[in-house]
Amino acid sequence: MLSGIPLFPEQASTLAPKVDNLYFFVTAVTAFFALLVVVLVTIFAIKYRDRTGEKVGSPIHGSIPLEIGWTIIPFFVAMVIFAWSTIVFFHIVRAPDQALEIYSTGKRWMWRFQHLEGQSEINELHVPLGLPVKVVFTSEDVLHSLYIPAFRVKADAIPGRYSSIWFTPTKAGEHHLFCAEYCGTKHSGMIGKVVVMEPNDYQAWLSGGDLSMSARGEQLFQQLGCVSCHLNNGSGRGPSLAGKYGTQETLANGTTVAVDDRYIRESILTPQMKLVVGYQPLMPTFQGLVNEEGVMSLIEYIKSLPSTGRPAATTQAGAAVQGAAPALAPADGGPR
Amino acid sequence: MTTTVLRRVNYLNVKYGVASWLLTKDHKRIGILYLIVVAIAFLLGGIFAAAVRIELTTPQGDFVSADTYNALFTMHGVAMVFFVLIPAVPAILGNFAMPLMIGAKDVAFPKINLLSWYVFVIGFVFTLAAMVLGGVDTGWTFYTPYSSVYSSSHVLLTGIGVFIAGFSSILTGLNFAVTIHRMRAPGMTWFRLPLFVWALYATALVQILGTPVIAITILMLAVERGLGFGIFDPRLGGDPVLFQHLFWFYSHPAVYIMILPPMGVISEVIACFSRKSVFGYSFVAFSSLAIAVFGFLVWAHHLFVAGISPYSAMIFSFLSFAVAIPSAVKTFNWTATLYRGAIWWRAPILWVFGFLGLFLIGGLTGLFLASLGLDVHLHDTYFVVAHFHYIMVGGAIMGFFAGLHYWWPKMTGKMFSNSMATLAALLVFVGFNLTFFPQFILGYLGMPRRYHVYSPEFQVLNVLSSAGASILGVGYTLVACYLLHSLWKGEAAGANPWRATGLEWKTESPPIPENFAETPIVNEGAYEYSKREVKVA
Amino acid sequence: MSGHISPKTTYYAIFGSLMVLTATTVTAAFINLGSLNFPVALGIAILKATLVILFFMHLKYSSRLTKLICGTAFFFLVILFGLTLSDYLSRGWAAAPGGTAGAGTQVTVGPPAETAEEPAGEPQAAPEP
Amino acid sequence: MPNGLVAHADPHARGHAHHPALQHHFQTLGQQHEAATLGMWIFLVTEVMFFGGLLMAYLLYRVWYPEAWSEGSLELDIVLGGVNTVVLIASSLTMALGVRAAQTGAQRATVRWLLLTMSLGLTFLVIKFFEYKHKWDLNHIPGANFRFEGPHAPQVELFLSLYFGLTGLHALHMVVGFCLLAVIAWMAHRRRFTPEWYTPVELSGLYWHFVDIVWIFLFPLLYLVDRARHFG
Ligand code: HEA
Ligand code: HEA
Ligand code: HEC
Ligand code: CUA
Ligand SMILES: [Cu+2]
Repeated sequence: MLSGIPLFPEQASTLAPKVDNLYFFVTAVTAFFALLVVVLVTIFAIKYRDRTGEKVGSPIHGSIPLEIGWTIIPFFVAMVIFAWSTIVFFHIVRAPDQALEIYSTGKRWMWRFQHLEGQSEINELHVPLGLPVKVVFTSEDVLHSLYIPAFRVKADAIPGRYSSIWFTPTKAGEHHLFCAEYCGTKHSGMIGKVVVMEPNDYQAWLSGGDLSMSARGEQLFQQLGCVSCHLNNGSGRGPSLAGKYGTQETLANGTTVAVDDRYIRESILTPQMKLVVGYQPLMPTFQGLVNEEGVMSLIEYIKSLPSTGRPAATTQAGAAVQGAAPALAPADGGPR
Repeated sequence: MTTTVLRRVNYLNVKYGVASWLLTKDHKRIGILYLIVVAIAFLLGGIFAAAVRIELTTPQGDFVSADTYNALFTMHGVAMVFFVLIPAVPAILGNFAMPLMIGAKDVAFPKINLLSWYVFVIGFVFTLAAMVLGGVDTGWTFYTPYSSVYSSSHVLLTGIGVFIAGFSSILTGLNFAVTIHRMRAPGMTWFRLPLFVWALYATALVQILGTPVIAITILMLAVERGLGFGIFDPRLGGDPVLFQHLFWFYSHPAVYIMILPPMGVISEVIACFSRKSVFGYSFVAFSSLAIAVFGFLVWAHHLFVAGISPYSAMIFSFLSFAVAIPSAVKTFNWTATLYRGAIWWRAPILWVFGFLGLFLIGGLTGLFLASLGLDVHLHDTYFVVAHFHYIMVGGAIMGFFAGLHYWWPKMTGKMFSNSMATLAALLVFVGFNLTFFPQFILGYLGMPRRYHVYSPEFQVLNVLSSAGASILGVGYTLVACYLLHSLWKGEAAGANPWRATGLEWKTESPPIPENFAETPIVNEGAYEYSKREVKVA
Repeated sequence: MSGHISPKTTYYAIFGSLMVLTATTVTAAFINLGSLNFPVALGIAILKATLVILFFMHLKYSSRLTKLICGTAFFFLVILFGLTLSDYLSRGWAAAPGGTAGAGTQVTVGPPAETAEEPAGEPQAAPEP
Repeated sequence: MPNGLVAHADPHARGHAHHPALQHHFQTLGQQHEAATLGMWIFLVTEVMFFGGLLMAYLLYRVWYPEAWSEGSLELDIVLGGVNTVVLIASSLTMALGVRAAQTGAQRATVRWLLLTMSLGLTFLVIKFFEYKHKWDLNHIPGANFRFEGPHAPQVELFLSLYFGLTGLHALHMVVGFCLLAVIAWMAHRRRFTPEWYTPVELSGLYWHFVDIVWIFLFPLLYLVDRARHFG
């Protein structure tokens, strides 16, 4: 235990060095100011010490140039930090286009991860080395926060909404995964590990899974009776969902809305909120009938529907990812 | 020897008996009343902290259960923030010293002043009740929906306690603002005011504008929890993050309620013990106001990873850097004040030295957190815990102690032991750094806060931290001991033991009930040490 | 002690204006002004409040300090509203290249829709069966 | 400076003819009055911020759920709300006239105006009570028993939560104001006020007008603003 006190966290993602460089810079700048003040205070305190308490200090009242100087200089220094840190932040926030998506839900007190190909796991997250991965997640109950220190990423999981983090792992092996937002009794037990594997191992590991996410979504689509209204040829009571994902939908109130994860989730859980133009408010709510993971599977299924009108075969969806993944830039897929 | 000897009448001995204290309208006595309650709360908060530190000496959860641990840090935070640090300097030292410093007989509304103490005590009693009945486990931040739906602890009771205590803070702020506007002695112009008074004025602004918002926020939480009204409930389409916005709209400015008054104390003490006017008086004065106003513009820096828009995060990050500037101005001015002073090393200024170093580290690490790119990693880790303890314990509590030592002779008429006070300041300084410096490292390593069990590799640093906390505890206990001791055995202090300027030193120690025999007339600035030579000679 | 004493007629006149404004705002409520509904209603309310503050509460005749305090209240109210909404209203911009937004951000929950027509014949107060 | 020996250094003790209302720590009645009005205005600032928190919630959800807000506001009775608006503004008028009467030393008139103000306030509360009762009967109180038919039921529940929050808090302020006026009216009846000193009347007037202003905003925000979506 005493063999080595860890002083610095592992750098295991492409983001980590960026964050760390910023950290060193800010440390250096602040250390400079801290030392400046501490050294001056020490020198003055000793040099001008008066043991009698009888003397009086020099009648100095201030100096405008000094005041201006120590207002402006810290301000500019602060702006440099601000600019740099904001650049890093937007890098952290903006996932690259081609990132591999993994869905997750947090609930007290565990993390469930759902790979598109069907593998699902609890408190463990397997990801391929060198490929950008985006984890999209929500919470089923209270706030949680998905935190992987070695990757320097974190985001709160919020009930009713999707959050995401992305990273490109650069070190194979296991890393901590923590819940960083206080969530009750076993908050400190809501931990796990991220296992970074060679892409080939990852593929092998993936194939051990059962139904892919979109296949599961397809099952739900049947079971919940969505098919009865959403026919792919558009002749059903509800609009055809084929090829809908990523398009703009015109609503009954005249506005348009992007068909994305959030919108589909809303359509399933609160269908009356936004009505598609030309359709009646017939769709029942599925609140309570389908859990967050089911919703994610449905979304994944709807995403997989090509605009030709024929549902994509389960295997195809998996293959698409497998095909795409190795094609990605292994080191850093992020924009800039 | 009863009646014939002329007894010096002061505010302490003018009347005896519990009733004379509980019904007093004298600001000085009310200050003492606050001191008693706050000391109890500090002891309580300290005990909770001790339990937290004991638990964290091992990575397993072997000292207390998870639920108990959660209740412990929550109650620690609630006690320390709402019942120690927010009232500490304004309500104790401010109440005692401010009317004296401006040459008033009392605050503008003495009855309201007493009322606000009662309100404070009632709030404290509610919170205590919650603690006794099993505690509350939401974290001092009460985030929904955990607090509104899922927690099975005494959220309502604690919420009511904090709600009520909030009104005490509002009333104090209101009272002080009016007092400073309307009760100054003749000749006491704004730019002759001691900087402590400026700081209290800025604090009052924050109390007035911010505290009502936390009150209504807690009320909404209570209604949601108690009556089932949905306001932040995601199941109805409500937004839990809205709660965080409203909470921090108050609670960030509230950190300036905690630090501005100690900053005022620092200005007083530094001027007195270096026998000089504070360097750049008006810049220090206005930086207090600037902190109070800008402090309202940065709250969402607590929400950088909580799901706010990144563009909005950018604005709040920028503003957080901006709010650091007035603090920088203050720090540099204090440093410059020491230059060519005649520095008399007495206990109060030793605490000030401690403040300067620790506040500096706390404030500068605030810059790390205000940096978006770093906060993603640092948020809700021990780095944050270390940051705010450096400011709140290292800064604000040190500042409070500086002030307590500075005005103690005035409050009690007694001197404490300078050597003991020196030792205590040293112990606290060393213990403090040992406790909280390792937490910066822990934080960057990624140890999340509010963790009952943690990963074994973090143990060594945690043990160091707990060891430091023990030293810290000894330091604080020592302070309590020699201050209490001075009450019985301390030498009489005399009217002006520190040979300070300032109206409060022109009256007796302890002061007479109406503060001044004659309303003083002021004709010079606050820190005219250089003129004094000529006069005293 | 010399407070300003307004003639009674001032008070009656203010009362009259307030009544007229109330009538206006009620009337406006029955006319669909589209996206102007809210600004108009709010504008009239602000006007009414201003009248009350200036004349009934004598702010017009009060010291500069009092005026400053009154202004401060509304200034900080605007800060509360404005900066909070700066978050909510800019969430929609967050869309990253990948479609959904990144770390710590969500796609907005609320619809930006300003004008909307509901199906006609909305029942008043649906009675409980 | 042996001032510790001076037992009582109160200027009041020096035999000047001081107004009985002058408190010992003030120099003059003017200073006392200024302090009191300043305190009241500052108190009103805290009240503004207090309502501000709730209004922020209102504002956000209105931006998010305009349809639900529209549906919700149709549930409110515009006639009762309108009548109450008139009643409350009228009470502000009578209050202002009451303060004026106190200023001019018309003591009987002061009492009369205050009583009139109180009865208008009471009218408001009674009407509000019936509005609440109606909601209760319809199970429109948010919480476990909430029932609402309509496409935006959950968000309408949010609306009604805020409706009850805002109007409830406002009603509470009315009750407090009512009690305050009762005390002031009693004091006026006992002829405690003079043209030199009528601070309590003025302060309760400020408070009463503030409560009126809150309603001036609540009425359009809750009852009116989204109604028009349902018309042409
Ligand atoms: C008294 C209390 C106090 C004070 C004064 C401060 C002051 C500051 N705080 Fe701190 N803060 C807290 C108490 C306080 N804080 C608490 C309690 C929390 C956690 C709450 C919780 O989640 O439980 C917190 C959390 C917190 C966060 C959120 C972290 C997170 O949860 O992710 C942030 C982020 O920006 C932050 C920033 C700052 C900044 C920039 C200042 C600035 O005001 C500091 C300014 C001071 C200086 C900068 C030092 C002096 C300057 C110089 C010597 C010159 C050099 C300067 C420059 C180059 C600019 N604080
Ligand atoms: C003013 C604020 C304040 C103060 C003074 C302290 C003081 C201390 N805090 Fe505090 N702390 C907070 C505010 C404060 N804290 C807050 C807001 C949180 C966040 C809570 C949350 O997450 O919700 C927190 C959380 C927190 C944690 C993190 C818990 C977690 O996240 O799991 C830890 C862990 O080490 C800790 C430790 C300490 C220690 C060792 C002290 C020591 O300094 C305490 C030393 C004091 C004593 C040991 C008492 C002894 C004193 C006497 C005997 C004298 C008293 C008598 C008289 C004066 C008459 N605190
Ligand atoms: C009773 C018929 C019915 C059923 C069952 C049904 N829907 Fe719908 N759905 C509709 C109608 C009608 C619309 C268009 C009106 C609207 O937007 O609500 C619609 C709209 C949608 C939309 C928005 C489509 C667009 O073009 O923007 C999605 C997504 C959707 N439904 C998904 C589902 C899913 C998933 C299920 C099953 C879990 C389901 N629906 C079950 C009738 C139905
Ligand atoms: Cu989940 Cu903490
Ligand atoms: Cu803050």
